[in-house]
Amino acid sequence: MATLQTRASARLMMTPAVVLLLLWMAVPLAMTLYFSMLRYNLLMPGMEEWAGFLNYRFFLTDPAFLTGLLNTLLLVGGVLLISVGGGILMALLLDQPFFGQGIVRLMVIAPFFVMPTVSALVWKNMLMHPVNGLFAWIARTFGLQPVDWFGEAPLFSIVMIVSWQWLPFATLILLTALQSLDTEQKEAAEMDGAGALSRFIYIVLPHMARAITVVVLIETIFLLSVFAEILVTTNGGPGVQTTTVTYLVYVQALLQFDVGGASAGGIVAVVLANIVAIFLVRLIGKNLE
Amino acid sequence: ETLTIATVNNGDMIRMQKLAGAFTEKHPDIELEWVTLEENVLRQRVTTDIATKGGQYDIMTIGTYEVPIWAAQNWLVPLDFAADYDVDDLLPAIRAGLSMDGTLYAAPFYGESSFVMYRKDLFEEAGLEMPEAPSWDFIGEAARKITDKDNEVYGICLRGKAGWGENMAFLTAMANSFGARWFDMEWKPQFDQPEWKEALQFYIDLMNDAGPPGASSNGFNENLALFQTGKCGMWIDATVAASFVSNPDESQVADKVGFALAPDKGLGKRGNWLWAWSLAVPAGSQKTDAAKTFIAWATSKEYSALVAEKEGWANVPPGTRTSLYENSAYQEAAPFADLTIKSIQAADPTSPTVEDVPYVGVQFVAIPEFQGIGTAVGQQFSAALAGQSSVDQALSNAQALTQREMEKAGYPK
Amino acid sequence: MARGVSTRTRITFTVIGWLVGFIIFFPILWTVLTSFKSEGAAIATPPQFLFFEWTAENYVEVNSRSDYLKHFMNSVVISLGSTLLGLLIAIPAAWAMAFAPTKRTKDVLLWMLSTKMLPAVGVLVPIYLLFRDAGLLDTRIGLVFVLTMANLPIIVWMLYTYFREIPGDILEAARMDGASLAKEIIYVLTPMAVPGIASTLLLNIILAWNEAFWTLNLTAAKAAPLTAFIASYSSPEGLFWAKLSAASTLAIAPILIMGWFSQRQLVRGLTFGAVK
Amino acid sequence: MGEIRLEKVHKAFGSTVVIPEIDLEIADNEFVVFVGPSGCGKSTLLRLIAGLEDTTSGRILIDGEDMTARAPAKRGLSMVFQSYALYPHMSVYKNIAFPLKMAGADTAVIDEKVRNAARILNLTDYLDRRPGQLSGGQRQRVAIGRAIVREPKAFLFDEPLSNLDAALRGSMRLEISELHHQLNTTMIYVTHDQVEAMTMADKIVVLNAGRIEQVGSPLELYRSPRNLFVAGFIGSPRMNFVKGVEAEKMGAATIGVRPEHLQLSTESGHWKGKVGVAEHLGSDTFLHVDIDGIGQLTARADGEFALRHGETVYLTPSPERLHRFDDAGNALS
Amino acid sequence: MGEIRLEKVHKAFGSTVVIPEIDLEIADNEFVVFVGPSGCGKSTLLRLIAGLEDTTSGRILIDGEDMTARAPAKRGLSMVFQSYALYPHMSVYKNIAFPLKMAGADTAVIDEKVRNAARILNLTDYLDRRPGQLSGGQRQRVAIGRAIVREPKAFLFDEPLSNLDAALRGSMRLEISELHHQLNTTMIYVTHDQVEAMTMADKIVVLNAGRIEQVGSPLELYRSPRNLFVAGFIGSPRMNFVKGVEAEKMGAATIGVRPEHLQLSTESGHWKGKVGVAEHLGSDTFLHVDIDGIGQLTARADGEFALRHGETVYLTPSPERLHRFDDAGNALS
Ligand SMILES: Nc1ncnc2c1ncn2[C@@H]1O[C@H](COP(=O)(O)OP(=O)(O)OP(=O)(O)O)[C@@H](O)[C@H]1O
Ligand SMILES: Nc1ncnc2c1ncn2[C@@H]1O[C@H](COP(=O)(O)OP(=O)(O)OP(=O)(O)O)[C@@H](O)[C@H]1O
Ligand SMILES: [Mg+2]
Ligand SMILES: [Mg+2]
Repeated sequence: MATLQTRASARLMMTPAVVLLLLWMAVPLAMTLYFSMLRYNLLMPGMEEWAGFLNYRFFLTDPAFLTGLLNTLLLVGGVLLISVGGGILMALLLDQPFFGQGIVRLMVIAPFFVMPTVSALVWKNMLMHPVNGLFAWIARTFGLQPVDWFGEAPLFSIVMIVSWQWLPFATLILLTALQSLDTEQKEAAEMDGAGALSRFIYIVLPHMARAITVVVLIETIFLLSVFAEILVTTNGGPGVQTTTVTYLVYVQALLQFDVGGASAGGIVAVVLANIVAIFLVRLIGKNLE
Repeated sequence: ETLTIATVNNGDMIRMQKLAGAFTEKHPDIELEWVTLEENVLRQRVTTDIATKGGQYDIMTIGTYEVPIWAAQNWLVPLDFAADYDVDDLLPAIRAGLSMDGTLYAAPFYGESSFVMYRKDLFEEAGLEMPEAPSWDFIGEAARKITDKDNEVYGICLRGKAGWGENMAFLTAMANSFGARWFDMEWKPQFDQPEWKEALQFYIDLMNDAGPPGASSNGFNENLALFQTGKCGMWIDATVAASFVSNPDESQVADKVGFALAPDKGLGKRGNWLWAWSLAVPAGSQKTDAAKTFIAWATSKEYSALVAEKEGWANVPPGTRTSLYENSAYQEAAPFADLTIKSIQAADPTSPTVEDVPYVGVQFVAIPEFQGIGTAVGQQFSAALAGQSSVDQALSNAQALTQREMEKAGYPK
Repeated sequence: MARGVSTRTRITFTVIGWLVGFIIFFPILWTVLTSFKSEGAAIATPPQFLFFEWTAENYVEVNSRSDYLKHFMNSVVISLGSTLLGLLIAIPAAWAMAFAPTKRTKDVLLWMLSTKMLPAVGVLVPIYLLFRDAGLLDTRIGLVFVLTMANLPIIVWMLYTYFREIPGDILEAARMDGASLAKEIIYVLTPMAVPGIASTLLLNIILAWNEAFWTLNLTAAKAAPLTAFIASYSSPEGLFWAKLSAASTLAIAPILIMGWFSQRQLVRGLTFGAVK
Repeated sequence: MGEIRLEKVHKAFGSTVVIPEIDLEIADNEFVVFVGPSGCGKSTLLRLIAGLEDTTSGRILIDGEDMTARAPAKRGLSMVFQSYALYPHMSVYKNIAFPLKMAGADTAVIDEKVRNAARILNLTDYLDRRPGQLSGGQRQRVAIGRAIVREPKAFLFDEPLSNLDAALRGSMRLEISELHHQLNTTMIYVTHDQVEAMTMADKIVVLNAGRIEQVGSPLELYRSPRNLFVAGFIGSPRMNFVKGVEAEKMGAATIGVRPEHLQLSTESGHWKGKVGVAEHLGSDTFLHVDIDGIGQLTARADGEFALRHGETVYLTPSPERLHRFDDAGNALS
Repeated sequence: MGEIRLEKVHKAFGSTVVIPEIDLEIADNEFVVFVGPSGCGKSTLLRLIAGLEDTTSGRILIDGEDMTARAPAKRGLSMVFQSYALYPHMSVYKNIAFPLKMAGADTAVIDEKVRNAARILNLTDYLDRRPGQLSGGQRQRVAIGRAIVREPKAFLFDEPLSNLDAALRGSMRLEISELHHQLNTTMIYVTHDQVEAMTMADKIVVLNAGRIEQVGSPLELYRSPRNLFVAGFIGSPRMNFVKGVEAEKMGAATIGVRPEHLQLSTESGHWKGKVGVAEHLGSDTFLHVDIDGIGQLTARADGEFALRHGETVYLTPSPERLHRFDDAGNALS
């Protein structure tokens, strides 16, 4: 379609969004780049001096950095695994006819509307606490030793909480995808002798590939910046077991008030995020077309 | 004029917010807007704001950690009060922590130290008697004796959640009594010294033997809940907790709580800290006078009397004024008053340790880098508590990372 | 498929479905229940499920302590404002991408998404300084702007995927019928895309409502939304679970109810064109 | 092998009865076409045979065996859907191989059969493509390929050509007929296309509202429709129906005459009328003629027939080609 | 008013040339049909005229005025899209009124014109409905209504009936022809349907790969196709082509004869062959006859012609109906 005229107007119409986002990205990014080269601590004004790559050196050689990187990947990967895997199961379940389906659906999507801080607080204090928590009570009721979630499996605990928040999102998208599967295709597979499991593996799952891609992409973007949940529950500990790259940046920025360090960390995080993004796009990009 | 006041969401502050009507009545030209935030968020907010001269707040609630650092940067307006404020009535230890070169930069709203809270009934059952000034050895022994894990009674609850204001507040204060210190006079970290090892080993063994499960993520609040529900035999923590644990509305063990000074190791220092939430005026504020007026009101004897009248003596903000502790009505309402004041007096921020140190602060080191370092070290120690690493490893990691951060920050200066 | 589902299967799925739904919903339910308990009952072991003394004291307390309505209004203004502004900017952009695509359209889209990968903590100080200089700290306008920027990529992407499903020849028909570009967008595209726009609107209101970094760090008293309201209830000294639950319930209830009522709409837009 | 018998088959969705009761026999190797207006139950009937729907009552026998309660896959039938229902994420090869893979055949066997089917259907060059990269006709062939490899007792086709354009439809029609000769397997074919029904069927089943109106060979239906419905349904352009006096003259309530059985003359004839629209197709001309007292009749003339709008024309029905119907619409012999 | 002239119009998308160079004149009030195989550029040509695409070079004149760079809305043309392109959120009334509203006409005028259009198109009862509540044919009429009200210089139709079923297509065909007589406006009509092209057009333009193969009236094209392409494209079933010795005998590289112009006999004739598939339509029978040395020819017989697979048949082309083509495929006179 598109004549020269429409193409010209198209360019015009894109301009506000592109320019604003460019500004929103470029200005802080430029400032961040600049700051990252400074020895600049908010608490010591007037002492700013050029530091070259010092901040980068310290950020990258931080013993917590590699663990942080790994934890970030584990967190993102874990949540993706649980929310996508769980989302598929939930979608399959919600696709079955049963009584009160609508209400169950409402219950399942509810966590998506809860603020991250609230959900972290609720999970930590009211559910997972090894003494006063509900899980501990359940364990004890069954004569089991309550699990000290944040002591024994801290990262997993956080993955659980975050997964709980993102499961509805995955469920919703996957359910819609599932319901868009052509019935004739399912019937054809049935005629072809495929059992329920085969139909799922060969027909349903490939059909949902694109939806899964979208879930993975969107969730990754949001998960890379998760830190409120960590802050509220474990403060990155015990040790550095729940320290992620974002959390490290947070430490630089809002505990140390080391703007230089935080900026360097931010830049590193951006680079890493983009590597992940490129990797993702490579891996699954063609599903997006 | 509208004053924007940033406060922490602790009980005493919230009470002040409720009672502020009395102030605005007297000063109809001043309106108050409150920003009540959780401690960590509050600290982030006010620090960012003051450091960038954002000017969003006229009064900030800050702790003894911030005051010396900020005062040194000329970020705070010096406070001078009229005579009827009676500056000299402020507890000297607290006042010293909030002053620089003799000038007061923040007015204490309430102060606290730490001490031992224990269950008299459990001690009695075990045939133990708590001395007023126990030693660590006694505490260790008693804790193990009381522990009855099957009935969910744990001998001792201590902070384990990583954070400079969480486990490190306790551990630093405790380490002080073991003769340890953060830095020597050359700003060299001291985690490789035997005192730290002894202190940490003691803490971890004790918690493993007599602590509750999940201790590595317990902070003040978690422990409070545990103690109030009768799960702890002892709890060493802030003196303000005394009023919560002995409040029958909240606590299931209100009538069974006893108090004692923080333990020592016989080296002349007790393991208690000193903290005061204080009100200060940022230098960027346009409304300095009104702000000072408010602060004078909020930290005055008059305010104490107001609280006493409205909410009872037990709820008066503790730990700031000598006169309060000489008040018999208060002493009666608050059985822990005596030990509180003794604890506060026993702490000395300017000389916190057995050996000399170049820094100020009992349970913290008043340098800007401390929040980050303290939290990082806290993570190491909580890992050791969770059994994820050994004591030695935790200490050597702590040593290395502290060294690193200090080097990055350019110490010694 | 029309072959009958036996009643037994249906009942089995009913049981499983409700069980799973209940488990997932439980934390929220528990929060709501707790908000009606006294502080003591809130931490009691064994936990008290329904048979406790119901009390509204926590709500009274929360309301006497902080002005819920003010925070609520701020949340509404900020989330609605940023979403509407976002739509205003995004609709033309999405139109251009969907109906006059070039080779670079996909790259532009991915680039837009990548702006969301900049960790907010890392750029807090630059933004704070810029806001201070522009006098935007603690203003609703400032937050509206920030959240618009933060969510714009998502809005553009959603609208783009939605617009792509609209047959281009309807727009061409409008062009033949003499509509100018503006009229084409106002009279034809927008009304046709109403379901998509509505779901975009909903999702972004939710995202903006729950955004807890910028809203917390760029506000003080005047523009603080519900995220800041919550921050005054998490972990103070003393028992706080019931009060926290009450505050949490108040903070999530509006968005939860809105989400529930509009879930069908929401689902349609959420798919980001993932469902063909 | 592939004899199918329906005995008193009845189907209702909830309270709507779609098929009141049907008895039908389909012999082995027969090519049976179901026709009928939209919504008359053609697809439903096919799906009942396939096992994709349960019968409400009645029995379905395949080769004498009662299959009523058997799962679709176990009935030994293959189905080709209107939408083709290809698996979009699999290559042509995998699509065709799918039923074999499900049956657990081993790779060598699969490969042989797939290649054989591809050869028959001229798909060998496209085996690596995805369905999305194929044209409509090719997709159709893949769907058939998938049906062939199972060597079913019978094929079921549900309007398989309706998504194709006219030209392609023509050639696919021939291909399927060809295939029927080659494979010698029972085929049941649903369509609403006249030409398909007439040219492909051994036997046509005309359905109306779930009821069988008539069963017979195409020419049987064309020549001796049992009632008005069948008469109007079979043949294109439609049979002309005349009621009233003219019909009564011939002792019928309605008489019917097909356009191709009206003789045209400019001079004399049975009915006199005026030419309305004349559609010139080159090969034929269709004249819509208005006749006083009767209405509009359509007549077929050859391509060179040169009459223009408004001119007078005489029409004469061939008497032996006239169809007479009684009040109830049934044919009078 | 409504004379359209294309002068050396050339269109390329990037490097793919879709229309090499076209000159075409369309007279006022003419009904012109574009036909051609899929992808030959019919739609593109129409869109160029409409202004929905830019020409790469060349000029488009409407009533003598150069409109090449004019915006679509300013050309005074109306277009009816294959998908109808109705505004789904507007009622029928508003859909039809939309162009007038865009032109800023006042309400009374709009109302009158809309009601008038609705009357002409039998839509009066549906004015309050949304397009989604209409049948295919009604939607089609709304699309035409929207085109009418602007009183354009010419109508452009892009396969407007291809989404309708056969029966409806037949009646809409008549309606559009009717409309043309009523409005007396130039119409350009794209289709790939033989019957539509033959019955509706004043003039057919046969396109092939963006080039005009022949322009002429339907019967002209049927009778004297200029080349092989046109000969094969116009007429259904397709013209039979014979090459080789038989053609050379008649002094041509290829000869063509239409199925309806082959005389059949069981006794004697020009070519002797064996009946392959016989398609019985009732009214006609199409015989596919295999002839040694020539290949398969299709012949049309009447419905009663009773020959079966494998029987011998003789075919004789009518000499005056024979088409002869040279090596390049052009017709020899
Ligand atoms: N699952 C169902 N539930 C209720 N009614 C149904 C269902 N499936 C089909 N029907 C109804 O049964 C009748 C027959 O439908 P069917 O699909 O068999 O018709 P058809 O002859 O195939 O029509 P078409 O030519 O349009 O495909 C229709 O009236 C339809 O509405
Ligand atoms: N925007 C475009 N970019 C590139 N090529 C295009 C574009 N639009 C059309 N084409 C190409 O131009 C050629 C002619 O397309 P057009 O749509 O005009 O064909 P058509 O004759 O209308 O075919 P059909 O009968 O299938 O509608 C096709 O080969 C098509 O692939
Ligand atoms: Mg059907
Ligand atoms: Mg086209």
